[in-house]
This record gives sequence, C-alpha cells and structure tokens, in this order.
Amino acid sequence: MSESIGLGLLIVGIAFDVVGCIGLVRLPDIYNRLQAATKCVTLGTCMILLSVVFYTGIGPISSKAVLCIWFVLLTSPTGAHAIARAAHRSGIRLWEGSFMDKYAEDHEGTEDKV
Amino acid sequence: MSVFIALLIFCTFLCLYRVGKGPTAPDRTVAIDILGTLVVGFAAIFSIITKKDIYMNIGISWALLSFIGTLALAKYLEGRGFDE
Amino acid sequence: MHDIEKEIRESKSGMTMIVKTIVRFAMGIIILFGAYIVLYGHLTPGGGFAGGVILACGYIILTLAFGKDIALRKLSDQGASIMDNSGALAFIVIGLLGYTGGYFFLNFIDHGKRFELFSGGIIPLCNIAIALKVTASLFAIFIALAIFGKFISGLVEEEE
Amino acid sequence: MKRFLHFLILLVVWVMLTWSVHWQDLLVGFVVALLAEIMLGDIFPTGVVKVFYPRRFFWLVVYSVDFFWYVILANFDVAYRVLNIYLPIRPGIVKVRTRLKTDMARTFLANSITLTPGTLCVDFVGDHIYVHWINITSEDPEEETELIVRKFEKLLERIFE
Repeated sequence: MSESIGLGLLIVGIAFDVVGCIGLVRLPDIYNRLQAATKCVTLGTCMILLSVVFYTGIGPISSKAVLCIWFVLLTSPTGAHAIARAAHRSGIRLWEGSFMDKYAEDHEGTEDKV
Repeated sequence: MSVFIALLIFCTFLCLYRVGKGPTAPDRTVAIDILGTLVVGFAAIFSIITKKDIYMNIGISWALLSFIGTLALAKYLEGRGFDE
Repeated sequence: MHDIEKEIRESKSGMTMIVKTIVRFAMGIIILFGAYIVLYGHLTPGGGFAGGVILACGYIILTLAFGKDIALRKLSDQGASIMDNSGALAFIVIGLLGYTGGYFFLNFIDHGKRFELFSGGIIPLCNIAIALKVTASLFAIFIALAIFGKFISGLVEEEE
Repeated sequence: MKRFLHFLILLVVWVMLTWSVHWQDLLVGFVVALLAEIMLGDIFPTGVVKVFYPRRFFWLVVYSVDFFWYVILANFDVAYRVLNIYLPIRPGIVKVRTRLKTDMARTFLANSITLTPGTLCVDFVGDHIYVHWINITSEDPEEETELIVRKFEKLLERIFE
C-alpha cells in the first residue's frame, strides 16, 4: 500500500520537474523562467523526497528526507528572490511584451538604480 | 526506476541547454540553481534503490552548497564585493 | 547587553532582509550538519575534510548575508589563524602520542564495540583536528580573496 | 527562553540526523548542540518563540494546509501556461503594500508569494513589495493587494505578530 503511494508521488514529482525544465527553456525572459522553474522544481523535488518516506518507512533514511524537504523549502524561494533582485539591479529589462514595470519606474534616476 | 532516472537526465540536459545558450548571465545562474535542486532528486532516487541513508547526506549537503552558490552569484551580479 | 539583532536590521551591508532572516534561521542547522559529518567520519562517508568544508561554508554564508563586520565577530581573522595552527599541532601531537606504545600514529585508545560511536580509537580525534584546520584555512582564504579582489579592482580604476 | 528553544531545536535535529538514542550519540549531540548554541544563539530570530504558543501553533497548522493547497494550484497553473502552444502570459512588475511588521512574518510572506500561483517576490522596500506577476488581471493597486497579499496576511498576522 505505502509503496504504491510512494510510486504515485514519484511519478507526479518527476512530471512536475519535467514541466519546470520545459518552462525554463520555453518562456521568454529571466523573470518568467525563474517563476516556472522555481515553483515546479521545488514541489517536484519535495514530492520525490516524500516518496522516499513512503518507500522506506520510518527510519534513518526518512528522517533525513524530512530534514532535506525542510531545507529545500526554506532555501529555494530565497535563492529565487536573490537572483531576481540581482538581475533587475544589474540592468536586465523585462521582456518587450511585458505590461508594466513599477520597480524600474520607482527607481528611475535615483542612486539606487545600478 | 530507470525510467525516472532517464527523465531526470532529460531535465538535466534541458538545464544544460539553458546554461549554454542563455543570452545573459542571470539566465545561466537560474539554470545552475535549478540543476542543484535536481541533484537532490537524484540522491533521493538512489536512496530508494539502494536503501542506504548515505545518499540523503549527499542530498542535504548538495542543497546547502547550491544555496551558497546562488547567493554568491547573486551578489556578484549586483556588482558588489563578497564581503560588504 | 549588546543588541546584535538591532544592529543586523539597521546595517546597510549584506543582502536583503529576507536572505538575512533565512540565514539566521538555518545557520545552527548547517553547523550541526557539518559537525555530524566530521564526528561520524569513521562510520559513514565523510570525515575531516568534507565536514570542514561544510563548516567553512557556514561561515562563508554569514559573510555573504551580513557583511564582513558581523561575520568577523563570530570568527575573527586572529581566531581563524589560531584555529588553523592548533588543528595542525593537534594532528602532530596525536601522531607523536603513538610513541607511548612504540609506533608513530599507533592507535592507543580502546577500540570499543563495533558500529558504536566511540569505536575508532584515535581516528575521530584526527578527523576533528583536520576539520579545525580546513575550516579556518578555507574561511581565511575566502576573506583574503575578497579583500584582494577589491584591492585589484581599485588599482584598475586608478589606471583608467 | 530564545536560546533554550534554539538548543532544543538543535538537539531534535541531531536525533533526526543520527536516528539513535544510544547514550554515546546523545552525549556527543548534547555537547555539539551546546557549542553551536553558544556560538550562534544570539543571531537566531526572536520571532520563532511565538510560534510555540498553542493558539499560534494551531494557526500555523491551518496556514500550512492552506499554503500547500496554493502550491499545488500554482504548479498546475504553470503547467497550463508552459504546455499551451500560445503561451498565455501577460507579465509585469506590480507594487503591493503589506501591513505586517516583524521580520519573520515578512520573510514568510515573501517566500509564500514566491511559491504561489503566478507571482515572484522581487524586492522589499519599506512597507511595499515589488511582485513580478506572470498574468496581470488588474491595474488597481488595491485590487492587486487584495489578490496577492491578503490571503496570507490574515493568517500570518495571527501567527507571528
């Protein structure tokens, strides 16, 4: 029973990973890529780690898997935020089909804008 | 299980494509960040196959090191020194 | 009492508040994980060098997130130098203590039961000595490279 | 109080790492956790203590379930946008306002925004968050705030403030 739940989680997780990486290739500019890739790969990896818990039962492997889930959930969105901010500050503009850019408007001409 | 590993290797090649092509430096940074998270998935699948807990040690330390790499690259892209 | 939280919040150096809070939250666990890799080096893969690299990475994260001032208060450059030298010295002393039984690097401590923690004799002690040395050296190299890079870019700007 | 809690968390993490209650493992864990606490206890954020009051902990559980639901939703949203041939996106950066004050609450808000449907936190300046939105549906700042921030803000206010 628990093995079939683990198999299901594994399939769903890897499907999300593949979707995230396709998004990384298809979407037009860095911010959109960051969105697709961060969301999908974080949840996909967390589901693979959760399937480890279901496959092996309670024990040393699953306790480390839980720690790893916690760490990935904490650090992955933080890294995405750091890259997005750094990219905007290093002068990467949004895709030309974009709708509005309040961040660039608010920092127009100020010292803050590198 | 080999099917899942093949799919993850496919994901890795998509990331490597973005690392090679990416028009700007932040694109490459994003791809490397995602590559780090995918390696954690690899470690988890190997620990399912072999039922050994050492692969989870690799997963945790890889997540940590990829976080450091992301922060350092982000700081470099902002154009600041590493120690300020 | 010196209020370090207020200082972190008000300082302009380092990265944004989100990164700072996450690093403050995760820092203890990173150090704990490095210590786990070092102390269980004789039972699982890992050991002095790998664990030392993780410990040094913890201090490098502190430097990246908070800036040099607060990180050097946790492990100053003199402190790193002392740690570096004492690690090397401890390794030599462990080796020389083997002469009490007749050989260099003789495993003179009781071996204990198999697969328990205290079962390696002098090997865990050697691992700890190597970890001290590697942690301090890598942190010192990082700080030195950061300062030297700024010095070089300053020279280039002057020439232009 | 804060430092004792930090020590307890580190001890629990040590037991999870070694997965053994043998006296040797526990003794070494006690010493290592104590050393780590002495070195790094003062930079541990104070806001974490509040989570362990029973009423706030209940709201944390409610928040986790809510958050997990939004994460699943976000992934199907991304899958729909990526696998569609015409790429139905309309991206841009908008500015929303938050009324949360403490560091922990703001950090959790920003990370939640990053992991939920179509939004990515770019920067935090004062009380304002700059959010990259993959499919802008309104131009009114009030309505944007209502759509992006409010759903988490109510719960986070009960947990961390």
